[in-house]
Amino acid sequence: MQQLDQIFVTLKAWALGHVPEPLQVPASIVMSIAPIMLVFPGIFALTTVAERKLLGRIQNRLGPNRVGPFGFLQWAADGLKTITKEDVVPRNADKVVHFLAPVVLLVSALLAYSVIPFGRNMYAIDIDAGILFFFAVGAGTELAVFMAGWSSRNKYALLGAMRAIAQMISYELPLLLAALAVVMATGSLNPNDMVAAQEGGRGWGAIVPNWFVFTPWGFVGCILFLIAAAAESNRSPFDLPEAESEIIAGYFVEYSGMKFATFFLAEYLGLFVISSMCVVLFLGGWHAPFPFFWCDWIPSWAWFLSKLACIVLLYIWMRGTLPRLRIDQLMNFAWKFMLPMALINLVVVAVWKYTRPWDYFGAELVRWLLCVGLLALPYLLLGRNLLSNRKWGPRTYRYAS
Amino acid sequence: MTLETWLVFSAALFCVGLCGALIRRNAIIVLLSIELMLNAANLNFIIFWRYGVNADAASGVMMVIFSIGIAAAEAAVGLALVIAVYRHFKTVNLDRIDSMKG
Amino acid sequence: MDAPFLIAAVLTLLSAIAAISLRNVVHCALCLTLTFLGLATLYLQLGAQFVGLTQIVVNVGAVAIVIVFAILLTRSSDNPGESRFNKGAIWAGLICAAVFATLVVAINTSYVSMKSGAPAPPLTVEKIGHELMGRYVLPLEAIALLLTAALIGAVIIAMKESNEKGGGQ
Amino acid sequence: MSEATQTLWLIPTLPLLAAGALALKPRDNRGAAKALSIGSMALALLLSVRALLESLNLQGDHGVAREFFNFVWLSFGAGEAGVLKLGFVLDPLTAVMLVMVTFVGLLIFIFSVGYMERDANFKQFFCFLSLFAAAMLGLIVSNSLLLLFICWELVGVASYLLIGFWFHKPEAAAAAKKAFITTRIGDMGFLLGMVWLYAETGTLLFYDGGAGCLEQGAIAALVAKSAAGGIAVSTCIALLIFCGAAGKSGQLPLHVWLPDAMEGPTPVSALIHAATMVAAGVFLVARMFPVFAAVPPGAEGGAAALTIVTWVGATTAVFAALIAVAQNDIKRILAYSTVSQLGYMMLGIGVGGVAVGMFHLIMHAFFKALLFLGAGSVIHGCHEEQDIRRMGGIKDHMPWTFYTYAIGMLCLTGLPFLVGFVSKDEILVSALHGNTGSLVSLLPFLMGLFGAVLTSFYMFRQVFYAFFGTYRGEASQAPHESPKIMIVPLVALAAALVFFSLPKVDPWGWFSGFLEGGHQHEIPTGHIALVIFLSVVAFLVGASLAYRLYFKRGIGSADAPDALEERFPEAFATLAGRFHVDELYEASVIRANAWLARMADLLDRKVWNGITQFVTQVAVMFAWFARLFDEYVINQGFDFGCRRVNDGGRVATKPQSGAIQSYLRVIGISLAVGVLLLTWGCSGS
Repeated sequence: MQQLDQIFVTLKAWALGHVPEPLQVPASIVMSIAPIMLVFPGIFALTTVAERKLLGRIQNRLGPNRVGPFGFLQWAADGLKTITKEDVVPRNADKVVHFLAPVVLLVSALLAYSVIPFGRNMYAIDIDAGILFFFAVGAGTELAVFMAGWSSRNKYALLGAMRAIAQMISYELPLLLAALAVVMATGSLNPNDMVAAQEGGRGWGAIVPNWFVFTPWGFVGCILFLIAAAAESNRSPFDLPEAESEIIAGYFVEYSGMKFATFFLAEYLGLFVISSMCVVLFLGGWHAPFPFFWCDWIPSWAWFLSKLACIVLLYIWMRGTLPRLRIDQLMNFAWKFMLPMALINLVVVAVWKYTRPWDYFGAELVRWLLCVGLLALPYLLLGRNLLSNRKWGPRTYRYAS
Repeated sequence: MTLETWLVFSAALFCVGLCGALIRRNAIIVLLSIELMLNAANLNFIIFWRYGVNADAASGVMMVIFSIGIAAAEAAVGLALVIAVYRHFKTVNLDRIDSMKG
Repeated sequence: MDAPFLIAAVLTLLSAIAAISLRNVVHCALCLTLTFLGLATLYLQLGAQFVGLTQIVVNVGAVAIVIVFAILLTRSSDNPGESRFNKGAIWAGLICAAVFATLVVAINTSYVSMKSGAPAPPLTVEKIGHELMGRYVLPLEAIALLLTAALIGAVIIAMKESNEKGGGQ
Repeated sequence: MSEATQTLWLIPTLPLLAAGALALKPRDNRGAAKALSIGSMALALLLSVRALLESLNLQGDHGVAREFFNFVWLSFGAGEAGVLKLGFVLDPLTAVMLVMVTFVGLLIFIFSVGYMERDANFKQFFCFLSLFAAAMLGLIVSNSLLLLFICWELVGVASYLLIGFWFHKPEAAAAAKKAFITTRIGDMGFLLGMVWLYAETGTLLFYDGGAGCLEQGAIAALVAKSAAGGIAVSTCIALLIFCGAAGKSGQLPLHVWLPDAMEGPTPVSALIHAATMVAAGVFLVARMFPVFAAVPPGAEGGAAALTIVTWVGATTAVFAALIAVAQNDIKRILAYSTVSQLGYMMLGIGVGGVAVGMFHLIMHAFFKALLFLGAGSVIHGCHEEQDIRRMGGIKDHMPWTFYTYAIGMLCLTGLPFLVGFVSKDEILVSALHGNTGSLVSLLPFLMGLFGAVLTSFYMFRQVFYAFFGTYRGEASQAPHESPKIMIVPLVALAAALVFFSLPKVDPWGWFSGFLEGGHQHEIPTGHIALVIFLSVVAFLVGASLAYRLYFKRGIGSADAPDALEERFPEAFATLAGRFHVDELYEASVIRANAWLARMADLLDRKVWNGITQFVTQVAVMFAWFARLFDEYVINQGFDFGCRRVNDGGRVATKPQSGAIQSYLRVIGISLAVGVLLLTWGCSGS
């Protein structure tokens, strides 16, 4: 089983052995990057088809069913089509920025993968401040969105870009704070340390894994993280920036052909990487869920990918189920619910850590009850506040006028 | 890599920022140039931490961390001021914003 | 002088010069972002990993966006027929050159540059955290206060007049 | 000194306090006004009666009983000569005046409560009345000419306020002014006489244990000196003081204010004309009688001052009576009657001494107050109608008023054996007795007799007009009897008069004995009988004439001409026009005054103005030079300095361009320079 688990690491070491000494560093870099750049676009291709099929199922229709068996080769057809399409650039567009925008988006999405541990000993770089790197790279996304929206010289594009930036900035705070809870719990910014901290299990026969999602704060943090991640990657129900029915696909309205495909790809890569981060932070990374023997037979990267697949399917499910939010609901939700909850979650983490040394009988139960109470009460209050029926005045449009 | 090279580089960056603050009409660009100068100063802190006599002390890094925080605050307030000025004067052209002239 | 430094330094300087000289203000802001990125790589080269990443998060993720927003809010003031440089631009350039020259002279004659200590040991995030919570806890609190004040102040300054019109988010 | 003398000052003080308290009360405080003023007056009456009894007690064998109480008012120098003393005196004159004034005054106060019931300024009226009473009482009790003068002027002020009480009527305001100014002319003489007296005697106290100005030493000193023209100083002073008395008492040249003063409320008329103010002049003459009567040793004939008083009095008596014949206003008739009776009083003092004049004064006060109050009642009952032609037949409507009025009228006309007959008779007797045989010296007596005829005539005329016949006013507004509070004073006064007229009482005998200290004039019985006969004849003549003219014939309508007017239209017009004295004054005094004013104006304009103009021109010239200096030296210099400072400021503001980048440039330069200096400094060391 060990061989299967470490097959990619072994392969890389073996391949490096055949490379001349001076080229070993660049070769190592290439060999770390290349699988990421191959595997995840592949997953993207599969996901597009899967999403369309699933949405079709949810909406009681068939979805793509012409290319390949049950339409499963649809991705190839789409890819070929976009590559061969004409690249239309508006005459007034800022050509350079217009070109750079999808590139920057793609690069920043890809860069984020470098700190994710996909399996035991499987990571591109191991830096101290991995989480910080992850978010720093994510900052490029907003810039890219702005570049796309601004350079198109299109009203809808700019509107969409502004919406997207406002939304991203708003949801970046709960996202960061939710991640910070894990940072506080593990005392490290390194994703590898976080994964390591979630090894093993608890309870009778260690049946409950030590994943952070199975703690009060972790559960709340995970939910917050998933919601914020959906907003960050402009997924439904937070897809206002590219609302087709309102602003005809938002900031990439003026993109066509391969550039449009690049945007599409970058968006999905962003979704994958942020879901991967969620797996790392809350779902035990590449660890197997149960201490059963057969679980060790399955390689760690397989566990990771299956967890990732679960989250992606969850997002697809959400997209098929939930309607789009209004912009004021979106903002209120971010600032009046997500942010306070995330901050309270940090306090709960502190309480959780502080009460760890308790070892009298029933201490664990008290600890749980305390933390659940500390989270449930604000949840009820904030939720009630958010749902309270308030009158909305006529809106004034400041940016679009 | 010597200390002088780094210092000359940061001095050059600083002077570019200074130049921008001196020659441009747009208040936002001036603010942007000031950011540049601040970053040049930050770079100097890091350089001296790295090549300094007492490298063990983390004071240079600390200073930069605080400096970045302050720079962020400065940018926010500065740009808010620019927006307020724009609302008042209907321009961000610094040559026209001279009502404090003697 | 090694290649990464050269590449990053040249990129940084060139983008900085572009940031202050381009006509299009949005381009200037984007070039500034590039400068920030270049500076971040230089910090990384200098071994200040945390600072470099913070630089990206704060300056690229926040300051650049704020600047862009400000540009868009003051967009209509652009006057295409007007020079982007002000009246004393030549004098200003000379002054900048003089400042640069004096700085270079000062650097080269300074005795500080004659000696150089040992390269600093790598600074872990943990150590920075301990320093921040230990020796530097007071400045940290002060910074927190400053940021809060700046946040409120910026909102108030920018919202002041829009309040009369009914206000927005 | 008796206690009554020591507390004499309380009598004027009580009404004064009432007046002061009323002045501070709220405007609509009628109860307090009534209670305070009437109460203070009643207390004053009680004190006065006590003083009279005290004075009677003191009456001894040696002449007139007199007590005085002096005090230092202010001191302006060293020793006895450097102090000014005021004082109070209690003698028979004071005592009878006090009782008369307080009694009549009290009744008038009570009458006023009813008469002024509807007036908005009720409280104010009583305040003024109290002030008037206080001043009058102060005048009576004072032992100093100065204090007397102060009160005299206060009386003037109070009468001004009261006559002009209905100041919203222009006539009332004018009458008040007229009264005040006319009496002021007389007061001028009074003041001069007082100052002269002080200069001669060094004191103004009447009685001061031998040092007073009315006592033997002072009188002797006064008669010993003679002023220009060989007239004794005493005579001059007496005549000057008589000016004041004539002004107050409405003697001939200065009588014009008195009829006009009828514009005031009727109780005021009663108070001023009957009891008090007009009596003040007579009282003054009586008080100063020793000065008037002083005769220089070796001079032949009587006292010159008294002779003038006699003539003035007699002339006034006839003159005013003539005017009264032709008046139609019920109050105006009474007013001229008063002037006429005052002439009698002066005549009495002039020929018969203090007792004769004062007796008529006191009696006149009673019946004239009764008449005025009766007239007030009539006016009140006839709805503020004052014209007798529009009355008539009201004796049936107002019986109480009529009968009391009749008693007063009969006293005034001198129905034999009523008290008015006695007092007038005494004056005529004295006048007849005083003649020296010549026709001229007999003239005052004859004038007095003629006046009596006229008095009888005009009073009967008035009564026939007003009370008999048929009512000639508007039929819808029949007259009505006045309220009880107005009737009671009438009845009281009438009762007093009837009491005095009882044969057993013999007021004259008692009065003359009391006032003169037992010293009686010896008058031949033949004179007395003649005068009584003539008086009765005079009364009958006047009454029968009036009866024939006004009662027998009856009066047709309100607008029908007077019976006399039909016969002697021109003479009647002259009389109705009051001998055109007012017009005469208008033509002479006022015209002269206006001419003088014009001359003064011319003097001002031409002479003084010229001088002032010259001085002004000089000043303007200096100012012009100063202006030149200011403008060309100081101003320009200052402007120059300012301009230089301004220029400096402009230069200094040049760098302050407002463009921040220019400041930034300076900072850049200084940075470069600073770094260079630092570098050189370091390398140099």
